[in-house]
Amino acid sequence: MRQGVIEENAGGMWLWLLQRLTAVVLIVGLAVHIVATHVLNLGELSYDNVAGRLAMPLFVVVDFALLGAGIFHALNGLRMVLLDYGFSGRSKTMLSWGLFVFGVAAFGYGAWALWPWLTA
Amino acid sequence: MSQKDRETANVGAGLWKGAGMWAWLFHRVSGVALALYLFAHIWVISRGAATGAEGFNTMFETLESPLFIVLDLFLLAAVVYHALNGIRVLLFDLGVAIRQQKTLFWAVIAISVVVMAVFAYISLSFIASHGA
Amino acid sequence: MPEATFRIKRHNPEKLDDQNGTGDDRYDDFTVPYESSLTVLEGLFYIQENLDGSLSFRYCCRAAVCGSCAMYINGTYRLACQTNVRHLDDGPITVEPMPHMPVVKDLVCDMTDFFAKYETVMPHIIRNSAPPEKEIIQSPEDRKKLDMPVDCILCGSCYSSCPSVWGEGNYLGPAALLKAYRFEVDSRDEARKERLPRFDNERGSYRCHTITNCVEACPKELNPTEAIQWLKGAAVRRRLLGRAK
Amino acid sequence: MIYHELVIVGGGLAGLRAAIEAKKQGIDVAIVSQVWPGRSHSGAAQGGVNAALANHPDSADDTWEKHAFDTVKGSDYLADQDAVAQMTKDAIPVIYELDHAGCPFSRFDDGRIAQRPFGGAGYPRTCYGADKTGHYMLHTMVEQAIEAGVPMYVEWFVARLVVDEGVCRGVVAYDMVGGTFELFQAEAVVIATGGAGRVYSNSTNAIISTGYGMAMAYHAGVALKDLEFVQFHPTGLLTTNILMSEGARGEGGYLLNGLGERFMQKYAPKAMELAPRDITSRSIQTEINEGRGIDGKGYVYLDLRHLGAPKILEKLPGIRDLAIHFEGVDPIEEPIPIVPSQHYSMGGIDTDMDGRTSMPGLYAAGECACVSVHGANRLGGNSLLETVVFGRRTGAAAAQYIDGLEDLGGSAAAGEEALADVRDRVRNLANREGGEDPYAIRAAMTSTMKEHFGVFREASVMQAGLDKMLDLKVRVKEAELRHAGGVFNLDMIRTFELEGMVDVALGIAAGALARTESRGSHSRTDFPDRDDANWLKHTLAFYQTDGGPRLEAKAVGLGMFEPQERKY
Ligand SMILES: Cc1cc2nc3c(=O)[nH]c(=O)nc-3n(C[C@H](O)[C@H](O)[C@H](O)COP(=O)(O)OP(=O)(O)OC[C@H]3O[C@@H](n4cnc5c(N)ncnc54)[C@H](O)[C@@H]3O)c2cc1C
Ligand code: HEM
Ligand code: SF4
Ligand code: F3S
Ligand code: FES
Repeated sequence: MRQGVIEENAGGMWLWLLQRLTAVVLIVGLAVHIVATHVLNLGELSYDNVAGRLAMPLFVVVDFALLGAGIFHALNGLRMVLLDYGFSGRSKTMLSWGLFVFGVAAFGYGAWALWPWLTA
Repeated sequence: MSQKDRETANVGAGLWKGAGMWAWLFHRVSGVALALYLFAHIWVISRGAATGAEGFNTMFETLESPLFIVLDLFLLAAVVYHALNGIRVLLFDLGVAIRQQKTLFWAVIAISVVVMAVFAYISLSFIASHGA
Repeated sequence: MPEATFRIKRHNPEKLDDQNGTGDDRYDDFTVPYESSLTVLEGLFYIQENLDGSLSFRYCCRAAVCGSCAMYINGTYRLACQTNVRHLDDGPITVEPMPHMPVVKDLVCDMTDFFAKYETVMPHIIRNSAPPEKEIIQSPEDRKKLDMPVDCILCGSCYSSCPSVWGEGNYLGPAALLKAYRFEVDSRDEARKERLPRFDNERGSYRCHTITNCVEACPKELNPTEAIQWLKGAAVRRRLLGRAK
Repeated sequence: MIYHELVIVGGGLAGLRAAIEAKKQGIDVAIVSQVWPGRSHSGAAQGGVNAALANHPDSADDTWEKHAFDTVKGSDYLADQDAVAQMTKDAIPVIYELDHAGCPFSRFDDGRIAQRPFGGAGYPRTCYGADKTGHYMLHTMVEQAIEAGVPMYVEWFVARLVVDEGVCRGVVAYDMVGGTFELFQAEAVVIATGGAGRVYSNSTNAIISTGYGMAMAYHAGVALKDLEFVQFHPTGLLTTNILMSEGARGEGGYLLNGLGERFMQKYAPKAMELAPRDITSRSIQTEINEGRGIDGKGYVYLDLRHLGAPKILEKLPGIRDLAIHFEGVDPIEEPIPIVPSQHYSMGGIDTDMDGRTSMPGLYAAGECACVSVHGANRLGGNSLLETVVFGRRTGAAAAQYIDGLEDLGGSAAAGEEALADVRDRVRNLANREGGEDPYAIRAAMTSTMKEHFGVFREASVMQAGLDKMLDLKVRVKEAELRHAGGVFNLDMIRTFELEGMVDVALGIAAGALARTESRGSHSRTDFPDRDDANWLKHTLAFYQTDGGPRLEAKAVGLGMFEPQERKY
């Protein structure tokens, strides 16, 4: 195979490893999230209940972790899917950067949305 | 493969006999669905946040309508399957049980079905008690 | 005398330019009589000798060690020489080239990419120190680690079965990665940085989604998935934990 | 036209080793092979490769001289002793070299290369990798050739040599995938095309072991040596003749007749099942002929059951798989039905110790060559050794020859002529209407060789066989090609091969009929004794367009060991 192909695709270990690590975070985090939302009767879904929960330190940590891990896992997951269908060279670079920028923006937006609850 | 090669290549429908293909396909589809949902979720929640308490509660009302509860169930199915199969994949990553992949796949399906049945029961009784 | 019907997928590259441009693709039925036992390869020879001299297929050892005759028989990867028609279901025996591979002619696939990728992973031992006067000592336990990967006959079944290969022309595929593994686990191999980048990249081990079609397909019952996962782990151990190997 | 300084025909162990050596010497060398080199017949070798490493506890005082003695004795004194000495001496570094190249030999507990006993050897000196030694060695060698950067023309069938005024200057080959004939110009050519087992219908050899490479040299006027010596392996599977390695007996397997006796007691009381192949095959054949086969039929049992499952699974996993897949018998539970089967061609292209033939620029190595290190009977484990030892020497000698040439390039005219000749041949084959069916000829030839030139030979039977072969030679000239298409044309390749096979088979037949003695694998019921006074000499066969070959004699290289009676 062309040497170029190898160089162009160097690394990958970090993304692979992070996909696994975020999966573990997600599975733990989602468990807490779902149990808290639907099983433990913290009450019906309502502004007050949610607000109260969101302000608890445990949930702050869980929610931020879920947000970050979820965004990474989802976007890197999408990238994995797309890479299987012929993204290479320039299109691959653009895809990676596009997703990165989108991810940062989504995290910022999500964090901005979570922020008021902390201070509320 | 060139376009011409692709046309002449043999398709090999028999490959779908293996559980691995389905496990992967479902994982992929559920993963992409979840990814799209996640961003919808972030957007909805934060919009709710932006509109304050009142808007938030109207949003919850919509979300508690039967339509959304059924959609929720699909979402949950995706999460449950993706998570369980994710664990299956993580086991392979550790070199564990690769030869048992078929058994594990059916275990994933079985557990997903059980979990879904429980949730479906809860949700349907929720719909029933709240009326449509 | 019992008979077997062979339903063979045909393709003729010299007819690619005809009106329909498909290379005269079709299935041909042949009836092959036999005495007590008949392998698919023997059946193909019977057809080539007696019924249709234009039939093309690969062969060599006829003893399941050379990897020439991997084909798609009744929807399963098999070595034609190792497959006895008595062990197949009744009804016609469908013989097709390996799926998702370019076809040269009839049952012969184009293996160019397959071998090019195999060569990419530096499929040879790498030593940095001077060799000893006699053999390099290797314990039976260390030798045991080679048992699985050295049995690969490079037949291409796994490669043809892997969806990651179908989608992405540059993915090394299970066979090449299994080869990389074969040398990486060899206690005599001293590669540190040389081979690592060849498989530890986004067209290498990380393109594998543990679909395990390769494990199901391998006629030698090898486990490329295990090898690939080991390689991913090896990269982590080396890059992150600084292990020499 | 394609140019390389050195063209190696054949990518088996011998061809690969020669190519690597020439490359090391800075020669522009390329391999041209009918199959991807890693698919060559060498990969089918199971049992192992001999070298006096003295790793086995029972072989601490083994030396290359003892290895040489066993080889010469095994050859029934027909081997050239200087060549044997060279091979057994080189064996040791060659095995270490293979180990350093990564060949996955099995190991003893102390981490050294494991060795097992083999037929006809005084010491356990056969190095092995489970029962897949050839596969391991072949892949190691392919890997070395790839690393060395040897270009390989894969799936190119070489159809003939280019000879310019008595000097070999290249080959004409059929590009199977491209569908055309091309001319390779070269300064020298090495033929490494393997054995000719497929001239027999009951062969353990790969389907491509047709001896066509031998025939190419033969047709170009180079002599074939000692063709009459054909090895019959004692243990081929009953229905397919697929080999059950000698390693199975090396690990302790028994041979049982219909009465349940270990009949080797009668024939080789000391060596028992580990007598040399010729003796063991004759013993089995005698049991069968005298009605003591299993149920009185034409086979006996190879019994491994007493070895136990763990040993079979560890040491003979490949044998077990083959028996299960091809005979439907699991050796852990049942004895394996076996028959003696054609296995190896001791004879071949007449070469010296450096692979040189009588034609300048033409070299040969491996099973297609006859150096001769196997004489009248090859010991198991010596032919893998031969391929690497003489492959290396041949590559070096060819490189040296090329270095010594004054003006490179050769004449294009001879090449174009050869190319045109091959194209004519194809056209003639294709245009013939109502000609002979090549596959009927092939079937008649292989069964004639099996019936008339088998384990036991006798004048009247052989004469009848020779007559049939002469008739087939006439018929093959009338063979008709039914398919003249370009790409991957098996019909054409197999018909080409057939023309060569008939001539090689005729060489075997003529040599066997002429040699009025019994020696090694050549066992005549009408001349049961070895006759050193008249026959301690090689047979050289020269091709003649019509009829059988012209035979000549060549002296045997003696010196180290005096001929003595062979007893085991
Ligand atoms: C079943 C079996 C088991 C054996 N086990 C042992 C053993 O345990 N120990 C041992 O020492 N020996 C063993 N032998 C013998 C040994 O394997 C062979 O003698 C040896 O491998 C021959 O190697 P080679 O390189 O000469 O030829 P091969 O490996 O036969 O290679 C021939 C090459 O020539 C090419 N070729 C042929 N014709 C053409 C053409 N016309 N054009 C282009 N290319 C061509 C082929 O593609 C191939 O690459 C065994 C043999 C058999 C049959
Ligand atoms: C709940 C716990 C989860 C676990 C254990 C998990 C696990 C995994 C694993 C191991 C992979 C890699 C699969 C591969 O390499 O082929 C993966 C892929 C993926 N995941 Fe998750 N995941 C989880 C949740 C999520 C969530 C919440 C999303 C979406 C927001 C998501 C989206 C994806 C996507 C898009 C892929 C790529 C799919 C593919 O390559 O085919 N996952 N997941
Ligand atoms: S791993 Fe198995 S399927 Fe793949 S090439 Fe090797 S032998 Fe064939
Ligand atoms: S089928 Fe392909 S994706 Fe991986 S597990 Fe096998 S290489
Ligand atoms: S012909 Fe060699 S594997 Fe089938």
